[in-house]
Amino acid sequence: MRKKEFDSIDWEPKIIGFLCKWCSYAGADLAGSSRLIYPPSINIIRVPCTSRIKPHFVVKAFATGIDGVLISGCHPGSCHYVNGNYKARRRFSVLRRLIEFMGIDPRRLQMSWVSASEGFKWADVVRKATEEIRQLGPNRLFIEGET
Amino acid sequence: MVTEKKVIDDEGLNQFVSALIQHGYAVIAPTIKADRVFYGVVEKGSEFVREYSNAQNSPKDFLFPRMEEILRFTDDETVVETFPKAVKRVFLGVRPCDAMAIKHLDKLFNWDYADTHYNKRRGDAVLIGLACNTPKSSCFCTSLGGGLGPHHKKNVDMMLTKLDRSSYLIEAVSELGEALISLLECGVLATSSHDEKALELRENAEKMITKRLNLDETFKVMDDNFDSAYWKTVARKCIGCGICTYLCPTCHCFDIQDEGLFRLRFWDSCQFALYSKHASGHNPRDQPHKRFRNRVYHKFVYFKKNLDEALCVGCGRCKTYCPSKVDIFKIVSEAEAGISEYRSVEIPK
Amino acid sequence: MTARVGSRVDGVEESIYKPYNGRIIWMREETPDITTFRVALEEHEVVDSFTSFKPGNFVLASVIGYGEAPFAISSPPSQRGSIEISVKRLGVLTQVLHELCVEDRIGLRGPYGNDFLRGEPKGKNLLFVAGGIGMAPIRSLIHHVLDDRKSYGEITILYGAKSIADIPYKKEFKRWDRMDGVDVVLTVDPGGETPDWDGRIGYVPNILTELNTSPKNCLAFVCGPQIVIKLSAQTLSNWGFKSRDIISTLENRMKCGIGKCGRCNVGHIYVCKHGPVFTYEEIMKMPNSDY
Amino acid sequence: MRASETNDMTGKIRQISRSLLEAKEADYVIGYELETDGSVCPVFIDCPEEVEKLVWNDRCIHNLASFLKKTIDDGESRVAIVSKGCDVKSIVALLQEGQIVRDKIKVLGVDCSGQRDEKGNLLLKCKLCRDHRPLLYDSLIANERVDVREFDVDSVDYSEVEDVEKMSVEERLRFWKEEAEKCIRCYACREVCPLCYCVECFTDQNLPKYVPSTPSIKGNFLWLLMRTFDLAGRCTGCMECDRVCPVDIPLHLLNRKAIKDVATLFGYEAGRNPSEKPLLAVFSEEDPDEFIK
Repeated sequence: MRKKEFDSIDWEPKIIGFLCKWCSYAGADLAGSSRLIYPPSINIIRVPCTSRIKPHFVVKAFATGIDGVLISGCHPGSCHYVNGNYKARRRFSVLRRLIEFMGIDPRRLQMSWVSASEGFKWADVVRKATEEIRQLGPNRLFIEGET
Repeated sequence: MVTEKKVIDDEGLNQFVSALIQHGYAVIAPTIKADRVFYGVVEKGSEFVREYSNAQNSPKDFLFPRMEEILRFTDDETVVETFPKAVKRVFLGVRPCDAMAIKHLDKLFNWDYADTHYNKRRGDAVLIGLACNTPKSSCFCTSLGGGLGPHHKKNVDMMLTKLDRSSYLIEAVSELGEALISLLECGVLATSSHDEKALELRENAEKMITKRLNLDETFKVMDDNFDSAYWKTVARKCIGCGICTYLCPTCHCFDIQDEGLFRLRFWDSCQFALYSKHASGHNPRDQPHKRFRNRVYHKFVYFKKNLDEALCVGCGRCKTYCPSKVDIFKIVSEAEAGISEYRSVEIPK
Repeated sequence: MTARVGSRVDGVEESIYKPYNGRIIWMREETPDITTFRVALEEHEVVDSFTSFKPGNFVLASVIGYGEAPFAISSPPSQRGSIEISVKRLGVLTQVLHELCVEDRIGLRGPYGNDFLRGEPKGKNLLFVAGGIGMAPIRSLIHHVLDDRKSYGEITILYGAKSIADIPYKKEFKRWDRMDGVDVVLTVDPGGETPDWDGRIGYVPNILTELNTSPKNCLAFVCGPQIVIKLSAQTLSNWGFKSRDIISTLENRMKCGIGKCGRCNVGHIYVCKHGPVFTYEEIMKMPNSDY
Repeated sequence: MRASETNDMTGKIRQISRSLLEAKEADYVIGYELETDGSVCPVFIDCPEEVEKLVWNDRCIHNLASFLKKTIDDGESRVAIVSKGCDVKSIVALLQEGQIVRDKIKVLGVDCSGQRDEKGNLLLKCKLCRDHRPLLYDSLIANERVDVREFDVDSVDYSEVEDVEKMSVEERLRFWKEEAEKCIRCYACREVCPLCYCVECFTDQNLPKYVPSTPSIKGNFLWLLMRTFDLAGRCTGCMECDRVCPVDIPLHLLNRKAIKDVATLFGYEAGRNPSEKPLLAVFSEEDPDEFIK
């Protein structure tokens, strides 16, 4: 994947969104059906629950050049599997500090609680995340072919 | 072949190194890195460490590197070979055991098929040996056959022997060495007294190596007792990492994988389970002791059967850097007693 | 340019790991997870030297970016100009191979290893026992034998698969069965049959015990999962087959195919260089806890 | 450690081991054996006669708990194991994760006043150690000269980790990419770790492939990152990975960073209490979530 030189205005970050299918995916669907405008930088992967997301997925995304990862699930207390989001919260708060320690800007990994009725909040979360990651610039962790 | 011999001092050696660099040679010699001795490229003679038993790595790191790109695929799917850049290199300060290890690698990488990547890196390399006057307690090179010993010169192009605090006997061994010795401006022609001193140093160096191993007898004992419980028992201490195989100067196993548009060859170790796992899931060496046994047998039985040389040079690196200090000499030399002791005992769990 | 084919020790500026550019000219989906590819070579000058293989040899097929793996050649040497490999979907590379289509490129390296003809099958009765994907090398040998049918005696083919859908080369089995002097026995593992299945039901080694082929002037070729080889070889030797006349292949993990990368060893034998075809006599001499 | 201390502790260990082996309460004893150059290495003692090999001095660095899970794959054999305070924390962590059966393991706890490397200076893990007396044992080899007072929790010194945290993000990335470049993927850090017992490590999987298995900078960087995450909330800081690394990558910085985070975020410490559930297997409503929008 060739990386062109960018200035931060017109460059569109590439963000992977892991959305839990019960709440956030439905919220994103609602945002779509109510014609809300938000940046097309997000590529959504539907998961049964945020606790299904293995931290290795997040790290693999960064390895393949993705600029940001957004994990979104049900609000604490309303998880379809009762405590999935609590476990994910604990898991990714540890991961976030670890990638920060090793030199990956923690703002590239974001997490949010969006319920099925919060279409507006979803659009807002994506807008804010895209803006923040755009400031960070493209993911230049590894130069291709650097052995 | 008249082998010209000279005696030079430390300064002469430094001058020799800078002369080599001026003539376009990259000089690789043992240097201090993070207070350990490693083979590395040196810019000037003083970086070449002369008081050490053996470096942690070996010339294998430069002839058969830990990872190299062997093929590159261009966008229109044509295959482009990536050969190492031809660079004139001198390996300075190669211990006789590492030199014998290079000879084993030459043999393996040209067994029927010529490994061009290895040959290109090996072809232009000049080996300047450094005799061992104070072998370590873990060395046992004298029992590995092929005349190998602390002052063995057969596998190098030139040989350095440290006679006393600051004078070295330097002699050309091969034609390549002959050509290079002319670069030595200073230094005095060696006399017979220097030769006697060198011979005396050689004798007591060989005496310092107390570990003895009868190679043929060990070969026979091991060849007949592959399934003995002895191997499971001695392997318990081994944690199954790859340090011994990666730091061993003769271990040559590798893996080839594609990453992006590159086909990469990199070190692999028979101590890892994936090394011999079939696509069907069956793994002939699924248990740690089978993998441990495979490394010991490859060095003392298999390589001997295929290329009639033992694949160990007795440098002691695998014991020195092993997390559990597994001593291959102890295991192999005590194999006969150990195996007979286990013939009666039921295999321990 | 003859040194190109797996260059021997002659220092030609040719990396032995460089694959030739093969192009898929024909594909057939044998079973849901086995597909046969016919690959032709683009470098015309090496075509005849490359395709002068013998049944039992293998090639290392590779797809750019996904790696390389060894596959037995399943087409007969008489099919000039191209080779066929049957690929079972198991890992990364085989998954990608199954997604290729005609005209796509496959890298080929080889042919490596020894062949079945070292057992001198000429003028003898032949018994083929195969299980699963082990049929691929055996198919090459059967076609080779049938190309010159009269110089061989009675032929018996016993093949077993997990289920009916998993039986590859169905048309060829039917064609072979109709030939005179050729007896084909197909079997599926218990539970893999359907009501209208007319073949046998049972594991290959068990069905083999019922065949009772006479060992006189007969060679047996056994190929398939390790358990099939072990049990069938025992049954055959009980019938009086000399262990020299039972020929099999060992399927170890291989990377270089030329005896350098060190992983396919059984004892001191490198399966890629000294094999993959071994007589049962040789296999018995190998350390049995190492394969 | 004075000679008198080593002799009587060695004597006690031998005496207890001999009684265990003779009474068939343990199939074998894992302990330390003297090497020619004064250092020690692990040894497996099968029969009472071999007990004389066992020794205790201030060079017993290895964490023998790493042999518990891997070489004993059948789970039936009863093992006696000589363990210092830090080793026992690994045993407790294995108990927390239900990997070993408590009554199959006979822990010979040893009071430890700190181990020394071949140059004679105290190991880093011993300077930071708060477990001079093992917190769990079947028989204790006591040593009055070792102060076994209980330390207070927040006096732990994370200064080394804080130095790296003070760097900027770019400096840290460059620092860890330089360290990653040295790695030769010998996996000694994985094989020596008592808590790395997965049947198939994530770096060996290829469907899907998370981390490149080639020793490239990218592959090694991700290997270091994910290895640390997989041990977060489980690593007890025995720093064996740091000791065995042939290219001296400061792995303890990574693991102790995880230990520090886990302590500040959740007030949890691995290997403290055998009945406590592992950190990432459970949750609490009051977990911090300031970074979640």
